[in-house]
Amino acid sequence: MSPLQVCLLFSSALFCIGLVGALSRSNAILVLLGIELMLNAANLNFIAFWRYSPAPAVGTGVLFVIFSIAVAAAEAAVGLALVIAIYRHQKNIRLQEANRLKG
Amino acid sequence: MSAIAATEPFLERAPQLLRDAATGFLPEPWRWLVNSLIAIGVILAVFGTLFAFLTLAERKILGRVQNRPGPNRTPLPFIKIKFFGLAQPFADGVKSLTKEDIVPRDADQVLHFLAPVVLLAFSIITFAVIPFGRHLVPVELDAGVLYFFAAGAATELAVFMAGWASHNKYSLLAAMRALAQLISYELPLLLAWVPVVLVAGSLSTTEIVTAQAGWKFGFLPHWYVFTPWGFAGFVIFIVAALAESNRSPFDLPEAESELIAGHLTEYSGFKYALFFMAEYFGMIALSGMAITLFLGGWRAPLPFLEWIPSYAWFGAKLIVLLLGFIWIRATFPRLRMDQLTRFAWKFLVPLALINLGNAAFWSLTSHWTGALQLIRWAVSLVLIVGPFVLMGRKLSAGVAPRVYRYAPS
Amino acid sequence: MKMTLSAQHLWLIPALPLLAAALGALTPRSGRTPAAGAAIGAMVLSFLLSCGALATALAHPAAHATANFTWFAVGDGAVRLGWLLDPLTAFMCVMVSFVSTLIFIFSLGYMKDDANFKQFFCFLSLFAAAMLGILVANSLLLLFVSWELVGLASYLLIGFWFHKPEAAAAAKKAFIVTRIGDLGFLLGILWLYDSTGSLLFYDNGAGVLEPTALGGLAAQTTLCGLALSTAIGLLIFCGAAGKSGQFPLHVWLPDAMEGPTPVSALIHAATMVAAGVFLIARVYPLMAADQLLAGVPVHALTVVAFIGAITALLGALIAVAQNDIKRVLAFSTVSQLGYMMLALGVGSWVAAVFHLLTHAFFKALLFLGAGSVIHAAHHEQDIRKLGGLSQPLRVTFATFAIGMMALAGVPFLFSGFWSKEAILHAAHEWEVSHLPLFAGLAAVVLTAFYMTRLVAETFFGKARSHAAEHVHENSAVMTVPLVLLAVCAIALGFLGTPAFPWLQARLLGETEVHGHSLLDGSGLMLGSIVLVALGLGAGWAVYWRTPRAKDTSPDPLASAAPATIAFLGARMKFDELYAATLGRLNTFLAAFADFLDHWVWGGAVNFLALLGEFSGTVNREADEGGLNAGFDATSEKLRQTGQAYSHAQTGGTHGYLRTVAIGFVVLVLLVMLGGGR
Amino acid sequence: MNSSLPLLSLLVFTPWAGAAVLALLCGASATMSRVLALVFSLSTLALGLVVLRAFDPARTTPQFVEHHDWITALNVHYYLGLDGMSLLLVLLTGIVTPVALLASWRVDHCPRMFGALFLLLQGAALGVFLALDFFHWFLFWELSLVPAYFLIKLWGGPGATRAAYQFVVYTIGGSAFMLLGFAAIFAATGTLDFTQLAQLGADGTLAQKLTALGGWGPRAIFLGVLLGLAVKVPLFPFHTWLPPAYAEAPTGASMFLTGVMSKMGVYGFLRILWPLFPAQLHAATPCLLWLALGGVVLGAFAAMKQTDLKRMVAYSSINHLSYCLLALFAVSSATGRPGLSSEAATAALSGTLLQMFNHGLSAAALFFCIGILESRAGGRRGLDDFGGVRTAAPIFAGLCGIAMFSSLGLPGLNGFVGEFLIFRGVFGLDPSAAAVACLGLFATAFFLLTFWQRVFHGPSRQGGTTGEFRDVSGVELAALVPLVVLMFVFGVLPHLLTGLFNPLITSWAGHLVLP
Amino acid sequence: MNAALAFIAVLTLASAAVAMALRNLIHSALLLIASWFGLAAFYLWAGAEFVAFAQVLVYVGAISMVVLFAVLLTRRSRQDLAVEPASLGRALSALLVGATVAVVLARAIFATPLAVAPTATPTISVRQLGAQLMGPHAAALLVVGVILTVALLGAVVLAATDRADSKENAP
Repeated sequence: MSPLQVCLLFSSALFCIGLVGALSRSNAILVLLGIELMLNAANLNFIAFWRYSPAPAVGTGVLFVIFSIAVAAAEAAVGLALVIAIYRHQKNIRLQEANRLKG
Repeated sequence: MSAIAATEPFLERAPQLLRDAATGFLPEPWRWLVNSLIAIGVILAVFGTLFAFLTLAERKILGRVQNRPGPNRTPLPFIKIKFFGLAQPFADGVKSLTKEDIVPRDADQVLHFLAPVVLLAFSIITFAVIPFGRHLVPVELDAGVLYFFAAGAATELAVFMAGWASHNKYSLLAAMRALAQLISYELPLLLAWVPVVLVAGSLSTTEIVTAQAGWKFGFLPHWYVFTPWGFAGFVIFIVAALAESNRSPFDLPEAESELIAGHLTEYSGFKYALFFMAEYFGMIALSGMAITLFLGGWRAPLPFLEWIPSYAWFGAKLIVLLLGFIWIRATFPRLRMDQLTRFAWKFLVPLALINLGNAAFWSLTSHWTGALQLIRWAVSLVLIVGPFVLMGRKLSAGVAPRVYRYAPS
Repeated sequence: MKMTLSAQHLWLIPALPLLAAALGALTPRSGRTPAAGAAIGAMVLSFLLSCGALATALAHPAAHATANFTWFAVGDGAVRLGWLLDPLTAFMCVMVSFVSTLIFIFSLGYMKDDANFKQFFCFLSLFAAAMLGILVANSLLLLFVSWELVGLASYLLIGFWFHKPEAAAAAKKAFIVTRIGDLGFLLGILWLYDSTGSLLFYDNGAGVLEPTALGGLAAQTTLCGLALSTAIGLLIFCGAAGKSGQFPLHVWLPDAMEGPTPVSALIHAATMVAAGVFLIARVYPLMAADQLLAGVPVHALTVVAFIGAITALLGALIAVAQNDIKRVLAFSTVSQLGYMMLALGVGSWVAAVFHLLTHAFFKALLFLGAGSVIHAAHHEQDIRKLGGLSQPLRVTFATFAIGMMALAGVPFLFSGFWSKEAILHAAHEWEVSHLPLFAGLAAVVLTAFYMTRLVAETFFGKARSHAAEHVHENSAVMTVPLVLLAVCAIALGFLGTPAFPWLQARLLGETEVHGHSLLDGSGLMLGSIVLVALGLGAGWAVYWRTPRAKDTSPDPLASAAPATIAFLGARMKFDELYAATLGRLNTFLAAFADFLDHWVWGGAVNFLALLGEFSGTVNREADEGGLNAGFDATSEKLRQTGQAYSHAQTGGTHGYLRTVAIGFVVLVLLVMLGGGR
Repeated sequence: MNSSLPLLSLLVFTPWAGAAVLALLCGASATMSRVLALVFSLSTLALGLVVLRAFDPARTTPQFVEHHDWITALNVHYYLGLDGMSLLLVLLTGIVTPVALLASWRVDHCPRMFGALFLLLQGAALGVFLALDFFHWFLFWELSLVPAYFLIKLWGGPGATRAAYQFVVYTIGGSAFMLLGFAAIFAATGTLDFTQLAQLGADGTLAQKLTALGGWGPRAIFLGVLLGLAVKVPLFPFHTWLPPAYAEAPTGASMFLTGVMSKMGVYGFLRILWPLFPAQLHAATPCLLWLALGGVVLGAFAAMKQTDLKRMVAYSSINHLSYCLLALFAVSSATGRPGLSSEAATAALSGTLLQMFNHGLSAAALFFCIGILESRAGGRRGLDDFGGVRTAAPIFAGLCGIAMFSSLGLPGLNGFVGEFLIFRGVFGLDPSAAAVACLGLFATAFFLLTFWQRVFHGPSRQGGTTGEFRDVSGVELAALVPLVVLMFVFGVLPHLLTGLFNPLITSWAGHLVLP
Repeated sequence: MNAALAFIAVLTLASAAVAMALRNLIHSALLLIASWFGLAAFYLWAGAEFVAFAQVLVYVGAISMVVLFAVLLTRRSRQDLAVEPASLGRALSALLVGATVAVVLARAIFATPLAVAPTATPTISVRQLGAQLMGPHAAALLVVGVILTVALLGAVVLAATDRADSKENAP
């Protein structure tokens, strides 16, 4: 098992934890956090591949993660604002109750 | 740490010489470890002492400003001589160590314990990248400035933990306020130093200090504070730093008259002392960063004063800044919550952004000489003074100068 | 110090007053002194420069010194302008600038109470500058430009008291009537330009007044068998007739009296009306180019001569029946201008210019004198209400009398006599017809008669109104120019007596003066002296001997022949005639154009619009009733299907997330099992 | 080009960017939106001057060319270019638009949208002047109608709705025929590129190819394009939309309509109709010449009859623009005539271009003056509503007088040079037409002086207005003074303008032979 | 070295897993922060110094604050924070899905021949990064800037109260 595979396993474990959290919890914030975790797992993959890439000086993986972090920040801000908006509407943030958009 | 040329004055080399004398005999990996430990130890010792006397200085100065003597009765141990209350810090320390540690029953025990520890830990690790002297940088990081502020960002967490864990509405309110304030002022704080990085072309603290070497006309040092954008950045930085370290006039989270003692309400004894210490450490670290970024770091202000060792200059500047902090605390009244956030979002952030553009202009025009140099200064000044005046007018619109009915004007 | 001015620097002469005008326009209303000072100073400088130009011109009287330059390029060609210096230009410049200077100074006193004092001087400067521009131009185009500016300035000045509706109307009338002449002028310019390719008068052999071009113009025949040069000359004469108030277009001149008196003086003496005569004198070679042709219907100059003769007689006749002091003078100007045109027409342009110069001085003198009277008599202009002014207004009276005698042609001492004699002499020698001569002689009698009437009614007898009783002599600012002009009105005549025709010789480009005895042609001279005496005597008999008693008492002539005098007093009803014909035509055309727009074209458009609207209505009915039904059914089906599918949308986030995860798994499995690489 | 910046695209799209900014700035204060609109409209002048500096008048081909493939399937290119004529009109737009915006400073009803629409209009006009491919030329051409429509309808006077409808429907109706014509041209030639088409038109191949569509092909297509352009100019008798539209539009829009938009039509004549259909135009000129004369003479006489000042100036616009067409038709009618005076042709064409520019300045100024009168008199603008204004407002009277005399063609002001050149050229090509057109000159003088006399002279006619009549304010001065100064400048130094297009005119005149 | 990696991984995964399982929201959030620290540590381990600091700055400094704020703003009482346990069915299905994904991923990782020789920790200086960012990736940088701005505005608009009469400057 090469170190890269260790890293990848680490990342997929993190991803799955995030996924399970997002799927099982009903609290919107926790769901969001689960998604953040999944995103982090992806970042982790980038860094791992960069770490073992033949030409790390180019730094593509690192750059990707930087952008990804920026986007994650945006996502978190908007997501939590949405949560607050939902809370204002239905006085709780249980996601299974926020289904008014259904067809 | 780089090799040190033997040509430098002895005083400049003294710390390294001392350390090498002590650890020179150790084999390589051990030597590194021991050296690091020594550095940590020295930093803790020096700044711990500084903290102690800073509390005293603050109390004395506040006292004098408020026309009362301040602490003056604590005798030195064993010899019983009262020397300006110089022993007060030690007395305080002994008291806080021996006091009973009270944890509320409903409190979140773990967090209640963790909060001061986390706070202190993060306050202390920020010291790692500050260049205290020409060769005195604990860790030379490529992204030193970033590290500093990343570590500093974590302190907010501790405040929240404290407020939350106490299970007390005042504490929680304080924590919320602290969070709002810290988030608000994090932005101008960061934006204030970005121009420096832009102009210096580096995130490394040592390189930033290096970039400020030299003198114009033989006496005006090339510190960034002596440029229009640098001055503006410095002022914004200091204001934001005041807010970040919860100091007056931004001390809303621990506003006694409103929130008892804010997130510290349920803390006593040693944990309280840790909080106290962490706050002062934070203040010292931010001042040190301000010095590094804007005030030329450890550099001497005048060419003929260069013989004084660099760490002494750093120390001098640090003390001046800290005394300034105390002075501000003694002078300004506390802001209201809405004023606080409005000031940050509607004034400091735009100003800092404009200042960033200003710095970009500055670095784009670095080749201008002669009369163009004057134009460059003028444009840069206008770029920052204009928005300052305009936004300031907007900010203070509708707020007339206060008239005191019974006071002679 | 020898003062000279070469053609290159000739532009300074009009430029200085123009600058003064610009300054005047830009100073605030309160800047009376600077504006007036600038205007007068510029005029004095212009006068000095003109004297320098005269010195240069007299040194080489035969030369046409030019300075030509390109104004702007058009395509690969260019529009060229230039300055011209010859004795004609130089004499005219001296005259215009001198008279203008005096009139400006007079205005200081006359206009001192006016609120728009500053503006007045600004306009005056513009007026003088434009006139000087006409004089120094070596290009018909430049001349035309200045010509139009003269028109503008006269418009502004005649309408200077614009709050009076009469003044505003008079200004407009002056502009429009001269504009009619100018259109002919413009066509003449265009024609000339098109046929010669140049508008420069003298251009080293390529100018339009030089033999090459003239020969070509005279050789071509155009409309109605006219020579090309005749046609162009007549068109140009249209412009001259408009500006100089010649017969059909003279109607604006008397109305121009609505302006302040200095303006009248300027228009009638130095600037505006002189421009027409000057123009014909300037393009005289062109006008005369057809003289040698036989078999053409008419020569250009013949037309000029007859028009001039008609105008001379007409003006004199009408002047007899006018009661406004300024109107009398105005019609006398019309008459005198007729003389000048007559002179031009009969071939003696030199005599015309001589009369133009002398007339300028004594007419300026008369107008300023009239102005002095009016100013003293509190703006009373009706001679029936004046009277008895010779005592209180001694200086004015004396100078006015000199002017009157010069105009009437009192022999030997006065300049008017000599110049008029020269004209009559030339008319006598004209071979085509003697009718102009007789018209001129008749006008001589009439002139002497109405001028005597004017002086007698104004200055003698009793004061016949309250305004005329309390008069005081005006200040030196107004009297000194009068005295200076009076001196000139006498002295100038001696430059051109038949015995010593210095002026004529210089104008013709000769350096030697060939005088001949006064006795040559003395018969004619004697005859005209007798005629003058007759006129004076008649005037004395009718108006002087028995002065008018009251302002309402009837005019002796009017009681003798009421219908005639009334007809003359109404200016022979020219205004009414024009209003009934041209004015009505104009109104009709306007109404016609409006009608076309409103009903014919507009109606057509509206009809089309109605048509469109109707077809739209039809279309809509067809659509809604027929075509839409099928579409509606289809859409309903589509909507139902969509509704059915929309139930897959649960709205629960978890469900979506789960679907995504399962989809992901399926995808990965597909890739792996399908051996995706 | 020495500059790699797409200057022409910037010219066209900066006003549109400004319009977008204004449209998006919902909360902008009135003053701010006015200032913003002004600043963006000034961009044209600034960029125009930049272009002017780099412009090489000696070259007759388009300069600063931007040529990119756009819709390859249709052989449509994004093709911008600028020659002397376009530059002249760009500068005119750059001058008139800011002035018109300044003149609209007092527009209180939603100044933000007003500014945005105005900038939209400006960009479209610039696009028309710079586009060299029919495809987007036509887009700009039609796009200019939309903002103009709204400007007239929303900010106009009481009859604005009807006037705006008439304006748009009439113009679009004309354009539809033009579009059909170009569709046929495209079908025949496969290109919409003006320069290529002009090439084809010059050597006669265009006419040949169009004949393939049927014997009536070239003539019908020519008539279609002619109709589209004639409505826009407008050519007599397609002008009936113009007086109500100009009269009902808000002052600033009137200024732009007459100052810039009417030039679009003349520009179209010169850029499209004449180069593409030299033979057809030549054949049609006997008739067209009379129509242009009708515009000159009847336009002026109709103006005499108007009592609404704005309608009066609108008719004078018809008169002035008909001079341009008169010159063009005279040149076209003389094409191929033996012994043709090329000097006369160049003079006529130069006069046309100068007249376009000068009329833009003076008509805009006159409309503005009438706008001022209207605003002072509370919306009244009848000939009899005023009197003695000069007493109360001497500065205004002076500036308005200069504008009026410029419009009347007084030498020393800008109007004269163009008219003189036109008359000089037309006389050389067709003397009788010039003689008849002189009537127009006379009538123009007559009605303008009547206007001046009734409004500015005499005693105060309108009870009390004169006493309160304010002289020009600072903003109004800022709008009027540049125009007036330019009138003097271009009246005395016309070579500043002619220098830009002389070689171009020479090359046009060099092609005056029929294929 | 691998020991360090293992340590970091275990710490990160453990805190993440516990965070996802805990009932107390605040504890969950704080534990997640711990796991973010773990990730930063991993980045440091991998040599991506800048990313590590950025991770701390953004996640710990900003996102965590926002999360905590959101938590505090969306509760009505302290008891609210103890969210009810996930319903058994959903928890089971979540675990099932998660496990499937994990298996598939692990399968994919092991199936892929990733023969990478262990190399020394690479370094990349901030200057190099900056050159890359402002050079080839400048467009992306601009886009990210726009995204952040829009997100900021969007968040403000979403979270702002509709109350119009909120007086800022009460006397």
